[in-house]
Amino acid sequence: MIDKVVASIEEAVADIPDGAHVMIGGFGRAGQPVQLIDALIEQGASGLTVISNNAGNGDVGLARLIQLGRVAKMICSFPRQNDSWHFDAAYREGRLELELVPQGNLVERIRAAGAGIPAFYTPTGVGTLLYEGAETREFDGREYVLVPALHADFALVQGYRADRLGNVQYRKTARNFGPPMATAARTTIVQVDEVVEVGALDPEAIPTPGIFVDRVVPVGWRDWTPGGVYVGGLVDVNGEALEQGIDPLVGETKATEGKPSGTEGTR
Amino acid sequence: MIDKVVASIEEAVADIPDGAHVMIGGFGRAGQPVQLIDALIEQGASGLTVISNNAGNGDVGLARLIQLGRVAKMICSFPRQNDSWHFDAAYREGRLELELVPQGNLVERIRAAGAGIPAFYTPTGVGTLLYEGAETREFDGREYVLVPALHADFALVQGYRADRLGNVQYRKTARNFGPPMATAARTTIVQVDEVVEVGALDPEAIPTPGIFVDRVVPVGWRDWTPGGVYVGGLVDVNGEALEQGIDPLVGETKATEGKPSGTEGTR
Amino acid sequence: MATRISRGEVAARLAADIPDGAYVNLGIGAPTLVADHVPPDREIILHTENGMLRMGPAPDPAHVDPDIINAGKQATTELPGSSYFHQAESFGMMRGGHLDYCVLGGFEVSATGDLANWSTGEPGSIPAVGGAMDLARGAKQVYVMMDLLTKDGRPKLVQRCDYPLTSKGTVARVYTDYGVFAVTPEGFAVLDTYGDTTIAELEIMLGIALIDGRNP
Amino acid sequence: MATRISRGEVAARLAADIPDGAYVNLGIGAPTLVADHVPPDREIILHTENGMLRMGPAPDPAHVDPDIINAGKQATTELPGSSYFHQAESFGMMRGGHLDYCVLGGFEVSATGDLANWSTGEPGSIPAVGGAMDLARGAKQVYVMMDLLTKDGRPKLVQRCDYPLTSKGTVARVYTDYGVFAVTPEGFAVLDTYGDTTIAELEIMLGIALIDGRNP
Repeated sequence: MIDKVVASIEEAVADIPDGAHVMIGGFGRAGQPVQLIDALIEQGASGLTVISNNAGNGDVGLARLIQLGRVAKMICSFPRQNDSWHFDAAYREGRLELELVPQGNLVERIRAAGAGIPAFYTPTGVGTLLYEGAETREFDGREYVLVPALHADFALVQGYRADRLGNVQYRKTARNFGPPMATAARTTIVQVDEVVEVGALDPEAIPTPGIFVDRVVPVGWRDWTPGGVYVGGLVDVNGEALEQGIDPLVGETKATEGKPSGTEGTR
Repeated sequence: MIDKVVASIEEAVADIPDGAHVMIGGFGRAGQPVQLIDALIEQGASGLTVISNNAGNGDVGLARLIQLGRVAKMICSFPRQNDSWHFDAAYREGRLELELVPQGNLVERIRAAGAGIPAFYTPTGVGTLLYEGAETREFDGREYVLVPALHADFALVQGYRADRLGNVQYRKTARNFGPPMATAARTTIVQVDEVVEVGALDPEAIPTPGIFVDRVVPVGWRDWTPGGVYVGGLVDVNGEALEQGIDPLVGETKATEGKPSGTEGTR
Repeated sequence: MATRISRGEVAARLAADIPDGAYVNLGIGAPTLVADHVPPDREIILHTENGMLRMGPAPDPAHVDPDIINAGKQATTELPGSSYFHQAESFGMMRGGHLDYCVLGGFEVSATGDLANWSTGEPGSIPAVGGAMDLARGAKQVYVMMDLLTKDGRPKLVQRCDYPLTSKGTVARVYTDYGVFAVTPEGFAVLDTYGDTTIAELEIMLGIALIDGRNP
Repeated sequence: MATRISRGEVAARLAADIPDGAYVNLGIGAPTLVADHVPPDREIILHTENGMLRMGPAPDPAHVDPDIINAGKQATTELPGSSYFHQAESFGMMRGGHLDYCVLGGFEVSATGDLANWSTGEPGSIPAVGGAMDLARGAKQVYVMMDLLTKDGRPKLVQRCDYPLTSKGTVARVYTDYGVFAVTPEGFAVLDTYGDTTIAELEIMLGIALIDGRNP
């Protein structure tokens, strides 16, 4: 019997070796596999090449992994954020290599890897310094640049629900990089809020069929969806608990005042 | 207010001109936009280039369009079927040009057109006579062939449910070519069993978001899903009414005995 | 003295030019203001490149859902008729030419429609591009919304961009606090001015020749 | 005289070599028989390239659903845990190397693993390829299930294919009515024979040298 559910998050990431290429899902906070990243921090692998849209926030998760000197190279589209000080420091001090890729080319290269396309032509970035010296070609009078597929050894993905066969559903815009990354890694590890019975997921609504998934690890409900039902007024946009709560009638809080918002300057 | 629902199937296809490139969805019978094809037959456009996985069955639909001499060229992966006599005759008599494309390359070329990729490398068909003289290239020691995107002027697609915004859901394996074709045509026309209220479709389960759809035309329920609920024992695999009905306890019928099955010899 | 309008007024001016039924991506920052100025009789579908169509307005703080964010990583909402999809599908929509309009901020726009908006090229700055290059190349109509001048008075409409390019020759129009400009084969054409501003005044501000493209 | 087994026995022999948990695409025709012979203690996930994973058995005639068909355009069924997806996703699964096994029919297989199974090259015949080239190039292990000889006695295991190729050098094994063969750098190795068939007998039938790859 197929059972991709692993007992613990430690076990899920145990075999990621030094020097591995690791895709990490998420766009900003949404879809970030927070528990898997924390487990990777504990696990100790270093010299990693990380493929992720952003380069971490604050002092946790991917930012912490960078702070600890475990990331040798970042392949991403938007490392600059208000609270990405650990990436900034490592980059400025030359402790970390950066490959900057426009977001659409990044995800299409990931999708190509998963779909067995070794390279494709794209219009994005033609004539910019990101593709200086790159191979270009005209089709129907427009210029395009040839870009290669982007593979990884491991993908760390945040799903919402999954079954033991590895069928995964996501929640809202947290879907973002999950489905393409799940196809592009040799080993795909998905954390989910809940593991459900086989047959409980609508077969018409499975963005990541089990064929792409190697391991599923349940991490419990998100703070804002206890028991699988969304509850407002509990967290801010970064998923952090509101300190003072909110009066739902007034709809105001001072909990996040003065904090770096993490919501600006991302492009 | 956006309202992509058109009143009649005649209106839906009225502006398809002679010489148009027309994608027609479906794999075998499943997902074939039967009513749209019939409307195109009535409408009269000729000199068409048709992009579709198969080349029609029996004396109806795409086969009828070919019989009437309205198709100048077929781009498809599998024109040969037990009951594809009109294609066979037109092809043998040189009345119709054929571009034979492996199924995966066909759909990936369609997907590329919809996604703004002008050309990509594929492993499929390398070293076969379908790609004799084609441009090839090695990546990591394996050989690949460069293939171009495949666009169309119109796409005719069979959906199951849609709303006035053009969000479309499909049913089971009838999904097949619908989503990629919907992205690859200048004008995408979708026939559906039912038009539903905006908000009635689960936003997590919309294979074709409205941005890809220009026209929606309701054609009523399929024979085997009256009122939107599947009922067994009414039709054969080609969707044709069983002549004698079935004893559900025995599960046998003689209705299709002696007919060409349409279910073999498709690869 | 040329007449200057507020950022909200620029947003309203731009929103007025977007037709009913259009699919639109609003870049982060000032362009998001356009959503607040869509005329009430028009239905505009907003695309956010992190994976959603028919994005709604910002939620009140009591209904923030961290799983529903926009490209600026701010909380947003879904509406009836919204749909979710993954990043490859979302950028396929852009690259494949399915978006009718995108509205981007800009550092510079050149007379040939080049856009610079992702890097000032300053040494030591952290490079970051996100989806800007995809949007600037992918949408059917690329509109830029920006101030006409920098804070220290330098023109942002230029003959040739000094900053690193985001895209080459793809900008159709520029909506600014001093006027609306179209990129034409002959250079910038003025589509609109405010108050009694003259084209001659704008030419002096910018130091380049302008075409009069206003309706007579 | 070499021992010949039935098509169902060949299917059972092949099914025994597919491990628990494998993702498998069965080509139309004889390969579909493999599904009926999966050992009961194994869970095998069947892929059908028209857009479904975890395909079930054929329905009884009273429960035919024309919207659930397999690649052979026959009625099939869904199971708990099935999923539906469109053609580009389905062929991405194949091309991207996610399928563990595919089992295809064949006209000829060469000693270098070339497969010919889509065209006899006869003049006047209607060419058709479907998904055969994608499967033959995409799956991790390409197994061919076919008779060893044509109806008129010609070998289908050959030094070099005469028919137009489906794929070059991708076949791993061939399961036939007279034995099981692996493609190796040195040519065909016999993995299994039936009854008291000798390798020498097979060499005479085929007219080519064979390697003994049987477990001692």
